[in-house]
Amino acid sequence: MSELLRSELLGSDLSHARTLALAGRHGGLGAAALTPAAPATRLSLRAKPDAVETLSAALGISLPTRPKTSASSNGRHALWLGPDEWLVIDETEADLMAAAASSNVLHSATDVSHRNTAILVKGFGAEVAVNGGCPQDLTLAAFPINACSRTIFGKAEIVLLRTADDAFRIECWRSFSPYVFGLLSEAAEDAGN
Amino acid sequence: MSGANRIPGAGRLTPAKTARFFFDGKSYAALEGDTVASALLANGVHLVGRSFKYHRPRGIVSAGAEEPNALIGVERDAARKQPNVRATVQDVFDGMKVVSQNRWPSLAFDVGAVNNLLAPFFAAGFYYKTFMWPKQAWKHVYEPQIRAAAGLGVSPTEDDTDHYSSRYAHCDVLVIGAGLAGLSAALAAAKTGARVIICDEQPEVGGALHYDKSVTIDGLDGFTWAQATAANLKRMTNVKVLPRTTAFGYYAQNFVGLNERVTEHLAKPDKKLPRERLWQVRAKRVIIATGAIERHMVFANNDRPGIMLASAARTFLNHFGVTVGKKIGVYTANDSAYEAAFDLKRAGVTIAAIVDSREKPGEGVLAEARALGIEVLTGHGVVNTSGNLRVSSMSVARNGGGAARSIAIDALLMSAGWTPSVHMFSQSRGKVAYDTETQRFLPGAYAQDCLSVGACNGTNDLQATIEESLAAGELTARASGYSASEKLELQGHNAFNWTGGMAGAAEGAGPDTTVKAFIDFQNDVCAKDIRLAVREGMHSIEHIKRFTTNGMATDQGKLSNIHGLAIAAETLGREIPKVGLTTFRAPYTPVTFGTLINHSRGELFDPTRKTPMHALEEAQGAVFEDVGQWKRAWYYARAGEDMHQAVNRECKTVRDVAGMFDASTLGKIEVVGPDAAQFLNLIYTNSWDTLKPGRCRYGIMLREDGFVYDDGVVGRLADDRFHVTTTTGGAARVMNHMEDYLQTEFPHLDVWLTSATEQWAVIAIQGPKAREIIAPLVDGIDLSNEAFPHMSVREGKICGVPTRLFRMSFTGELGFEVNVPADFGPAVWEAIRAQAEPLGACAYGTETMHVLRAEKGYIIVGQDTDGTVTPDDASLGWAVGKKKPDFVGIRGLRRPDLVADGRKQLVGLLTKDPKVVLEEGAQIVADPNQTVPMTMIGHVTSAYWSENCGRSIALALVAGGKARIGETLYVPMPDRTIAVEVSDMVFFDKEGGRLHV
Amino acid sequence: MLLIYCPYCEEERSELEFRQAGDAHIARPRNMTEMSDADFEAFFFLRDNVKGLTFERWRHLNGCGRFFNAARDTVSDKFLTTYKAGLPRPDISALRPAASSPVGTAPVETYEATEADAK
Amino acid sequence: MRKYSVFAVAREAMRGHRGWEAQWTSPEPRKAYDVIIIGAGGHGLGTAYYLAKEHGITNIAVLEKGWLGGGNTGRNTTIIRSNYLYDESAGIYDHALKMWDGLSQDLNYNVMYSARGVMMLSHNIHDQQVFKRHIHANRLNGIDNEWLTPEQAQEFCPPLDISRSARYPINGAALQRRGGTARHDAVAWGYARAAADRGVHIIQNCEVTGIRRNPDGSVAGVDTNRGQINAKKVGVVAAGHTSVLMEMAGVRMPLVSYPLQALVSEPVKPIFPCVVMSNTVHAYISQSDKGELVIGAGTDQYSSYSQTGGLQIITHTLDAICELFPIFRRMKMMRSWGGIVDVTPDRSPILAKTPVQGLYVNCGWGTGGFKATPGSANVFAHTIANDAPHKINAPFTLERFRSGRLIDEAAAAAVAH
Ligand SMILES: Cc1cc2nc3c(=O)[nH]c(=O)nc-3n(C[C@H](O)[C@H](O)[C@H](O)COP(=O)(O)OP(=O)(O)OC[C@H]3O[C@@H](n4cnc5c(N)ncnc54)[C@H](O)[C@@H]3O)c2cc1C
Ligand SMILES: NC(=O)c1ccc[n+]([C@@H]2O[C@H](COP(=O)([O-])OP(=O)(O)OC[C@H]3O[C@@H](n4cnc5c(N)ncnc54)[C@H](O)[C@@H]3O)[C@@H](O)[C@H]2O)c1
Ligand SMILES: Cc1cc2nc3c(=O)[nH]c(=O)nc-3n(C[C@H](O)[C@H](O)[C@H](O)COP(=O)(O)O)c2cc1C
Ligand SMILES: [Zn+2]
Repeated sequence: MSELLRSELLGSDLSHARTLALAGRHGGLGAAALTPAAPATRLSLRAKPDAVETLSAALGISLPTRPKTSASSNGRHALWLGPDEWLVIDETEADLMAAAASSNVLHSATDVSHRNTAILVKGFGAEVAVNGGCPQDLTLAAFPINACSRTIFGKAEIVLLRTADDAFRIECWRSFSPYVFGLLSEAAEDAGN
Repeated sequence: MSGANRIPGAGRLTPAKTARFFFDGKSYAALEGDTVASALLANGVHLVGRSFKYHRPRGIVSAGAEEPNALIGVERDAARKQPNVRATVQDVFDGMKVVSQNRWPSLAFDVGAVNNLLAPFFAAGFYYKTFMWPKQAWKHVYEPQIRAAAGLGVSPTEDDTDHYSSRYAHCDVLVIGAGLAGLSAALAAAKTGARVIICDEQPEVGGALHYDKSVTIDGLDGFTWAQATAANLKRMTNVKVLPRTTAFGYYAQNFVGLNERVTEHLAKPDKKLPRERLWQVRAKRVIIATGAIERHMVFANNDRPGIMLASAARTFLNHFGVTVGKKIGVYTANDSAYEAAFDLKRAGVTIAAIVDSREKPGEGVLAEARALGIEVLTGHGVVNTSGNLRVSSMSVARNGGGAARSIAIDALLMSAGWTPSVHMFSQSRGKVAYDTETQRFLPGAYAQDCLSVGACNGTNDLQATIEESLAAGELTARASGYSASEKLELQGHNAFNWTGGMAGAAEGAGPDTTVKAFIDFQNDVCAKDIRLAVREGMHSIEHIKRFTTNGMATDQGKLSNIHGLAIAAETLGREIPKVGLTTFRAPYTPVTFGTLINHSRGELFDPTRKTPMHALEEAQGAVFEDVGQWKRAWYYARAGEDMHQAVNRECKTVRDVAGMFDASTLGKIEVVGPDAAQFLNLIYTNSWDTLKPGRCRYGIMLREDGFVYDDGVVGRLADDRFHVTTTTGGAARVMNHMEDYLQTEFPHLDVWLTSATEQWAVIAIQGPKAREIIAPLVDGIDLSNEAFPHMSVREGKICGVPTRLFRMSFTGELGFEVNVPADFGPAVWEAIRAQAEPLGACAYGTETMHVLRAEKGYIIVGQDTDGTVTPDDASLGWAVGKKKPDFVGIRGLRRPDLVADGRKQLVGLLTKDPKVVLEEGAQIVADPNQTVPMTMIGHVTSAYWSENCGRSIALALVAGGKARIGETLYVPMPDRTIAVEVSDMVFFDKEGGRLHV
Repeated sequence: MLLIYCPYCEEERSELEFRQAGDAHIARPRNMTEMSDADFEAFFFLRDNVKGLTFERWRHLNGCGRFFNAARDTVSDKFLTTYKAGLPRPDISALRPAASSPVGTAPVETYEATEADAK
Repeated sequence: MRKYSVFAVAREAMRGHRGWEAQWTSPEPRKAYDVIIIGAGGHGLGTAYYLAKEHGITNIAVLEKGWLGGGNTGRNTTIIRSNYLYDESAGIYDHALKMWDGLSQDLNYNVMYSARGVMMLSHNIHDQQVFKRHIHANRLNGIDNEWLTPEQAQEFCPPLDISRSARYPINGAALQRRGGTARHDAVAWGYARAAADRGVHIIQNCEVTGIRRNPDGSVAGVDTNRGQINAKKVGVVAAGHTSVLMEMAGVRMPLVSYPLQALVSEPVKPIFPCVVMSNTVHAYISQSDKGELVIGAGTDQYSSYSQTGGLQIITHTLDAICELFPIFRRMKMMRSWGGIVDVTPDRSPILAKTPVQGLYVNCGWGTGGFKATPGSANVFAHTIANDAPHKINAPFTLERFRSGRLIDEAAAAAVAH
């Protein structure tokens, strides 16, 4: 850590002193470029069907109830992970915990903003790059834009969200991110071939 | 001229595009597109290797993947040496270095060939019958000798510098094989819009059209049609055409492994390209169009260089423009070999004679032979050959005996017919059926969604092949919901339809037990060996295979299995289908380990999990240890310190001042919901109802069988929210265990689990000055002992970031565990460090943590317990709620053996000599004077030098241990016996006062 | 590598996303503490280990996270059906696929075949 | 039986090997036998052999549904060792190991037992603690097992990568020098020949489809696809199929059958001198006398009777192997296959009487019973002959799952094979 940062640390508010897991990383080639995503707030949200509507209202985004689907609006995404489970991501770093709490219905919300980190994959080879480690069928017909799924990537778990024809957001746990990034880089480099 | 045997105008290679390569150091010319085999043959080189057992000179038998003989080494550089390459499938590239194998000192003069003279001794299975006396000689003489003779090529001895890649792919139709059948099927499927992948192991599509020049499709020359069709397919966005790609394994539910060779044929591959690529394809339907493999004839000395399959000679001529000899004989039981003779004859090569074991070959081929002036000897056999390093003559005799006539030749083509390639079908668990009329195994009952078409399905007729394949393509596409707008039609024509064929020993292989009529060239298995196996009682084809090693070489019996089976059937007097086939297994052809593992090497072999503070710790001198996938700071070595000194210093510092420790790897599970406490009541032995929000408790978790599974501190944040911690190694396991019970046994509970392990960076500050260190940084939490007693949890801020602050201790000191959102971990670590260091505190690692907790008698699940320890055994009985009606493990705990007397219990051990540190894992006995085997009553689970106690300390599991406190026991080591006294488990601050300051 | 239909994700996914979790329909007794040693043994250790149709549990671990049940043939490794946890055993008689044989000839018994057929 | 020797081979070499007699015959089954052994694997054939040799019982049939030796005996990676932790395990495996050393002579069949050493790699502190525990326990039980430093490990096995930069660096190894391999087929064949020579009937292609009981519940015999065969005593030695057979007698077993895969590389000249196992990365490897690298790993995750498994098991095994031995990345896989192994909850075998009088079971060897073949067969024969266990197999009961007196090597060490 630089001396500059050190001295800054002695002041007591460190709320901006984040160390990002993939800081400074870049990878991929023309076929698929990799970029670490900016920090975001994230919620692991659990609830029964009868709470979905109220929670949706509280979060300002309608929680999807079909497998493999997601909803997005204004930088906020709700990803269906399981029949009672969503990953809610807010790219503006809004306070999702508070929003969920305001619903006053039975649910479980856990802040996982720092547990996860994300990698953005973009390029004509994005699909092939992700298929370098992910066994799912990622063709557009099977995995359309906004489709999402928790799945496996090599030896790590990821959550995959397709954001465009040629773009994916890959969420993974912090400590797995160098591995995911590394494997994705190799796969991306081969994706154009 | 790239080789004297190149025939001008023949073949499809471009004469101007030349390359040079080296074979055993000698330089040869080749053309681009040549295989090593075709290039050597072009230069008149037939001798390319030595056989496994007898070291017989061997040449090139085939022109494809089935090659048993022509195995070579290819060396790119010191690190990239490839043994056992089939010369028939390896392209030549400029500057390539090729070496022959299994010979010394040279290919032409090989000392090992003496084995050929000793061959009578080396009958199948001879080693089972000898080398038993004297007993010691096996280990010291015989086995080393046998081993030295083993193997063909030489393993690389340096790390491979090439890289490999992998891809998962999905399609509606996977077509394996791109001959006429595969291409037709792919075309029909592709036209419907279905997603199609078609692969072929060869560099270009076409299959049999490589050699069969008589074929025309829609008026186009067959090979030209194939290339045009492939080009056509490549242009379609729904199709992937993969040449040089072998389908090697057919697994459950249409999961097929493909091995694409990307750069192996290139002189200077682009470094960015992988050498090979693994495709893992999940197909809705599979079309198997793998063709057929020609069989050799089994007769005496049929293994000399220059003796090869007829279709191979035809491929060398028609595709590579190479003639395999100047005066060529043909020995066949099948019409197709005639066409090889015709093509060669038309190219100006002398055909010495066609020897046909049948009395009545096809009329068409006979007529053509007559027209071309080729002598045909029907009802004859080749009964022997001569020629040392290359065949020089064949002896021909009428079937049933008679005088043999010797005919001079320099190559001999053979064909016993065609074996449909049912490998993939059979790997799919389909059952083959024997077609008695054509004496072939064909696809019978299907087990998966696949179809066989063309030669591999036993379809001989060209037009029938086309129609069957087109139909299959359409049918399989339709199964995925695609349909054709118009019906595809193709018109094929060829010169002859092939008939005939035989399996087993031909005339001339005879019943004689000394004749070497080879079935399996690579493993030197002869017809006589099969017969011997049967004589020795091996009546199952599986026994015969294993006894003779027939079909067990790198070609996996592509040529030999059917012959072996036929000879076995004949010897046994049973029909072929009654004897049965051996099992087809993956891979179809050998696959490089590098391809199979592709990216999984080095950093990508397994995720390396590092905590948020890893880099800082590394900079502070931390040495790391592996715990599961995690790297944990083990100890922090300062200049001049060894591990021991560092740990002693850390231990002292924590107890005298304070220390900081990265505890981020501990598993964390957030348990949320109104029934959270009730759920934990069921999962843990403890009771949770009484735990107030803001307080923590140490909990133990059992498996249903009553043994300790995991432990950790659980903090209650609110009525409906718990922060559960688990061991580092147990995190994933415990989460799964809890989910399992929640979802399937207690689904009525309103509670949810979320893994929060990585949400939090955890910094433990332990020691008398812990409070002083963090106090200036913490906001909104009263840290006083009264307001925030031992085993409490508060939420607030530290350094302006949110924290879950635990007051707890795994050291026996006043302690806090600061949880902050992971990305803030490094900054907070540094901030705490800035407070801690001036006070004399230091960072400590897992080793110090282990020592300190052992001083306090705190256990580590997995070290002081294994999967056989109950809470009582571990002195944790207090944590088992006695009044609870149920919890996981409640019944298991009550089984007779778990409550029996004399169980191993965890106790402390004090060595009589305080300086002696026991070894973890050392065994304990009561009576040190016993002879081996000794009665062991326990073992040391933890042992350390305790700088704080000024002596060694240890924990141990000892039978009836608690009742032995004060007793002297013994730890026998190889060089001495260590006397120990059994003690309780707490060695430091027995009253525990330091926790509560 | 098996292909498994997750009744929650309503899609077939690769075995790599799943973990097998032992036999299905072995409910944990409510009266645990009253069980005899023999009953506990039967509950915890004894298994049918069926050659043929088996009912088993899987977890879509790296997917929706749900545990569910499956009816699978342990000889062919084919799934007959999968269904949500908590549902009773389905009637599988309707589910067995018939083997197809486009060629009319009798299959040959390789050892592998015998192995798979034997019951 | 005509004795095998170098002289016999030489004599036969002179006359085209025409004089060898069948190693075993294929008799028609009799109506009844004193003892029926179900399963002609190494354990079953060995049991018959020792019943005949040591207990004078020769009216025996070994019934085999396929071909003898075609079960796991014919498809295992042949690792032999005895450095187990618990006295009970050490007892039975070392009994076997002592018998391996002399088996060729006893059977007059070269089973190629090769004591080339089995080295188990330690990758972390936990491994080291577990291995040391084994090493000390083994020493006090009179079983060889020694700790090697990484350098010593590499000296013993030169291809080993001991660099600290490896993903899972090696911090030592446990070596049992008496451990090694044997030729799997020869073990089955040697026992078959020796048993047949003593009058045992080995009946192949004879599948047991039922177990018959007398009115008093005791065993009466078996039904087979070749008819009913009676016997007073029946021993089930059917490895992966134990549950299926025991169910015929109404006995539910604590077993699950899993596919276990293995593979061989193309043959190469000697490069790998010993057996190496790593539990942390899940793989093991040796080189056969013919030159192939013989490689294995853990089971597939689901129960199955199909003798096949998934590609991912193979790829994961090989990535572990290549991590330990990067020089092998250019080697090629030549064949892969699977077997069906029956696994008990405590990963230890069951060799015992059963609740049915006259019915005995030898099973649960899981992924590691080849090494026990002679010892297991020997004490199981004793158990059948005396209707009482030998003291070596006395702890390996069925009842232990009721009492909780498990012999859980896996729990103590997470080590198999
Ligand atoms: C891939 C693999 C690798 C292994 N590696 C090792 C290793 O390295 N070291 C080691 O020690 N062990 C290893 N093992 C385990 C070892 O192979 C077995 O534990 C051991 O061979 C079991 O021998 P067995 O004689 O009991 O069984 P088997 O050899 O399986 O014999 C049982 C026989 O019973 C027959 N049978 C079944 N049902 C019936 C019936 N109804 N009627 C008639 N007959 C029937 C079967 O056909 C079979 O022939 C491995 C196993 C596998 C599959
Ligand atoms: N004249 C006759 O009577 C007669 C009889 C039978 C066959 N034939 C000829 O045989 C051909 C039959 O066509 P076909 O398409 O059935 O067979 P084919 O031999 O032409 O094609 C099979 C293709 O499959 C490939 N292949 C095999 N196994 C593979 C694997 N595992 N992975 C990848 N590729 C693999 C081969 O390389 C080959 O290119 C026709 O061209 C015809 O001329 C002729
Ligand atoms: C130790 C060992 C070595 C083997 N070596 C070879 C070999 O060199 N070549 C070969 O084709 N198969 C080899 N096999 C595998 C067998 O061919 C066969 O696959 C195995 O016995 C399982 O039988 P199955 O495939 O018929 O089901 C070997 C098997 C074992 C157990
Ligand atoms: Zn799911």
